[in-house]
Amino acid sequence: MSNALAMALPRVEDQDLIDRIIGDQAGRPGALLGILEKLQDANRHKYLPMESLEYVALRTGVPQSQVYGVATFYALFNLDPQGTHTVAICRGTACHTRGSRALLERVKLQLGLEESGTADKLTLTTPDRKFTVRTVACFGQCALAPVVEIDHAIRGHVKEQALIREVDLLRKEAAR
Amino acid sequence: MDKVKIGTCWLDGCSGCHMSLLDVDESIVTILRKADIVYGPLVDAQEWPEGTDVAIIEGAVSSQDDRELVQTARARSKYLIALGDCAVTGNVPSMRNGIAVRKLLERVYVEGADVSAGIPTDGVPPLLRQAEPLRQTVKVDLHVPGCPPRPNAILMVLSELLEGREPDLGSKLRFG
Amino acid sequence: MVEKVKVRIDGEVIAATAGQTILEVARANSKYIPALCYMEGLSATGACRLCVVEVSGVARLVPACTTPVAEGQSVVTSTPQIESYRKIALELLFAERNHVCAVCVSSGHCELQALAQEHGVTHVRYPYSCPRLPVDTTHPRYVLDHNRCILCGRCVRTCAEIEGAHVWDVAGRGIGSHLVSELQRPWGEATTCTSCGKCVQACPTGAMAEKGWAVEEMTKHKTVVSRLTSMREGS
Amino acid sequence: MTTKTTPKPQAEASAARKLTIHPVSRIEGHAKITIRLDEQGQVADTQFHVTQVRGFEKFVEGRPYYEMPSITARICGICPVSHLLASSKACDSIMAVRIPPAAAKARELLHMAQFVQSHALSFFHLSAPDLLLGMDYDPAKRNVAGLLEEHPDALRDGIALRKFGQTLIERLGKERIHPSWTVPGGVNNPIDPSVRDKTLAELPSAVAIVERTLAMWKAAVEGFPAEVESFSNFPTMYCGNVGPDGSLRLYDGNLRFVGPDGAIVADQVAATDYATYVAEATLPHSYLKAPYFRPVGFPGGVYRVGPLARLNVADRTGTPLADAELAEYRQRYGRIVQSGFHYHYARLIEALHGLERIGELLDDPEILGTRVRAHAGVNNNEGIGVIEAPRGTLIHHYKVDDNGAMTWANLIVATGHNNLAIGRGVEQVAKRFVHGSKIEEGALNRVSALVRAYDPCLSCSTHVLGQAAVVLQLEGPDGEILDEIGTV
Repeated sequence: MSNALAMALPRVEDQDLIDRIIGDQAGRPGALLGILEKLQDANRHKYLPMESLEYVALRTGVPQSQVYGVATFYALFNLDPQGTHTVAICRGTACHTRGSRALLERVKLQLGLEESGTADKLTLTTPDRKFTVRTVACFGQCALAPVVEIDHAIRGHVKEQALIREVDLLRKEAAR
Repeated sequence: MDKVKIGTCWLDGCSGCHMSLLDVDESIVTILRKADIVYGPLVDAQEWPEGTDVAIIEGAVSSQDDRELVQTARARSKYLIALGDCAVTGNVPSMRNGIAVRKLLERVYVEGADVSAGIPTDGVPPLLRQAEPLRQTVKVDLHVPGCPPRPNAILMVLSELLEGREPDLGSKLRFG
Repeated sequence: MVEKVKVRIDGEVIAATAGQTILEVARANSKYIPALCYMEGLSATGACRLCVVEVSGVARLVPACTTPVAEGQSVVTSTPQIESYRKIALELLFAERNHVCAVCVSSGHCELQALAQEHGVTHVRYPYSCPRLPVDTTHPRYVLDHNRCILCGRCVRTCAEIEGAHVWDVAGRGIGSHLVSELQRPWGEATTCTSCGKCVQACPTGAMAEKGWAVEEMTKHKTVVSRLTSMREGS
Repeated sequence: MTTKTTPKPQAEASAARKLTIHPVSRIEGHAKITIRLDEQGQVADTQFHVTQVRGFEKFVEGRPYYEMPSITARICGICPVSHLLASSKACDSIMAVRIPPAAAKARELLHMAQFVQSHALSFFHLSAPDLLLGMDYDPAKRNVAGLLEEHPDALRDGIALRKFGQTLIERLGKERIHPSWTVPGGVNNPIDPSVRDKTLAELPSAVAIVERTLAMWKAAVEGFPAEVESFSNFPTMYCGNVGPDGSLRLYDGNLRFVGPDGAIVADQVAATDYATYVAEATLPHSYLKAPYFRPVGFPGGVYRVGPLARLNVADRTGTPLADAELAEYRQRYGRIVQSGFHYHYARLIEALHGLERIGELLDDPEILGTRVRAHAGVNNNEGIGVIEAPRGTLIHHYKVDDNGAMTWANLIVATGHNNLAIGRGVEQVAKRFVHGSKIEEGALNRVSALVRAYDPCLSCSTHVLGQAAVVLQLEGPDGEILDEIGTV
């Protein structure tokens, strides 16, 4: 056990961070959610590395499988590094009928993202970690369909050309 | 009284259900006295005849030929039986369903060939994306599960139908 | 202080102890209610919905495994409506994954297969989703075939509550839910697994099996969990 | 619901034509035959299409190897036992075990029961209508129902013989079809003495059926000179398993290849060396691949398997009654029998041999031995199992990872080996019987009967993914379809 643990430990400074976060939350029921949220927030690539999850399990005494279950249940948590910019495309009913699927395909093409997701949640990140494209079940802004969220700002009535321009702009910005 | 007209065929299956039908042994003689087999692997009819009373179909719907044959059988028969797990659930043939047809064919005919590799297309029907139970293509009047259904179950079904009664399978049969 | 209550199950008046569930009382009195996710000796989760029953004064069907008995309660365990719901639940379990009973290690000894037969499920009325799922063969003694998992959680609870290792849990959600060992590690690399095999014995289908047994050969020792629980209570 | 009917364009005066037989009836699976006629109405060329493919080699990847016997049994419901056994042998080799002697005998007993039932099915249920009622008999009655009217005794014999085999399979493995008794490492239960006693009591009447049928066949075959002359009557190589002494071996043994003249080309080829001699080609018109003799190359390396080939390859059968029949057979047709029509005769001799082996195995006290299974994990990452299925040599070849998950599989089935020979045979028989613009039903039936003589198991053949019925299509030189008999 000790051997496997040694291999999987996060870096010392991350351990300190996790210890601090856990300390803050200690004793609260349902503390795990808050711990994971803070941990992801503190991560440069906005995700939960496996080593961190394992360390959280060790420190909190929550079984690893349960930590993993919580981290994968909520769409909020990412298990893979996220891009600098996030494009979230809604695939709720209203957006779907207004062509959100075409928007998704167009952006994937633009960013050279090929694989297609089959599960209910799709998240794709470019190899250079500049962009993450994901789908969202519904933003609750159906009147504005199709809706796309770019870096946490909601855009309504999105047209293909406008979306391409915007992503292009971010790409050039990122390149500088 | 006119003899009951029975047509049988197998689609994507192993013929085991037809063999189980023959496993009624001497009782096949009794069946032959009350029914005419108007289509099937045991007779020479080249076309599924109009006015068939009972169609007994084994196997999943897996190729364009399968689909056309089962549709013809349905259109020309009063009562259609899905015989055995492949026809009822997709069973073993459906184990290919998660795999792209092209990958499957390439594995067999390109990787698996020492000379003249290539996917056959001349005079052979295209494969459907998935091997599916009959009820996803046509209306099925009776499902007889089992791999294969036991001979006495098949005999019971046929005897009831030949007597003009609807067979009641109750809890007699199971998948597998 | 043990409080006694009187309930009526399928017309028969039965004395029970407050806190017992309808399922426990029914089974203790030889009344049959089917169930898949329930297992004697484990906590109840009400996940499979096969044990739904009618309770007087309650408009909807309730799961017998998580509903406590109450004084004056009248329970009906089987009606055409209940049976039709049970059938739907079973069919949906089949439609979700690739059970292929014919070539399953548990065929002939499978609770799902037997319940389907018992309820006259001759076919599934929903399209099969046919997901492509892996088989975890990494453990030296056991195998996990996700194709045959119904997410009943009996392995999860057995491992957590009886063995105390909590190797297993359910990850993801909705149609993407799946059984996971530790942090999605291959079973054979799970450091907390004691290889006790109780999860395998608790599994109602062929999802978990001992390695090396061919098709139809995997029979399970279902009472291992309840025996352990009662022995511990007795000590 | 709409029904698609096959279009039947009318023949124009000049053109040559294509004829399609679809389905090829009374065979175990789905095939289609295309015959192209030239402008004089003579057969220009033919194609034998197997029209289904199922993908076993691909979808078994990732499954634990010990599930393979039962999964591959679902390739074929006529000879599931062949697949169970070839697969079990491949698994034995992955486990690196030598199975207990009682288990080996038990498996062979199961295999012989299958030979008897499968040969009975091929001869009586599928081919006897041609042989007893005649190739030109009313097609509506040229089947088991017609046999019931005209030759009820023969039909009853067929049913009884098949039942004998199926009953023995059921007694041994609990199920007649897809028994799960045979497992990696042996079998999962010893044989109960009552099985032996009941079977031995029934054996003489089964032997009597085959002897009666052989006598009938020897008289009947005289009535088919044109068929004997034209049913794949050409030189090929032959392949089958033989023992160290050159005698017929159906469960074990090593491969022997002989040339058209009977000269041994390769002998005592172990299962592990099959690929030195057997390679596979894809045919653009069929879902069934075409194996060929690798040292000769494609498409020249045509060899045949199955009853006719086995009796050509083996020096003797090794059982007295069958050896006596074999001597007479060779006296009639020579040491190497070439016409595909004689597959029927060879099949009957093998059925007799199978029954004799059942008697021998049941008389062996070891058959009731209770040590019948070896247990082991993965000790080889590769395993090959070879067996003689009723239709010919069957090869299962697996690769697994260290955990026992399948990473690769190749299955070469009996009908595959015969694919090239059937294709050439179709051409020969079509050239002999099909002439002119109008296709006679009897001609069509002879083309189908040639296919039937090989007893092709197209369920097996199409494990890769396909299906065969026979459509006979008459096609002009420019490809238009002039006449078509059969349905899709």
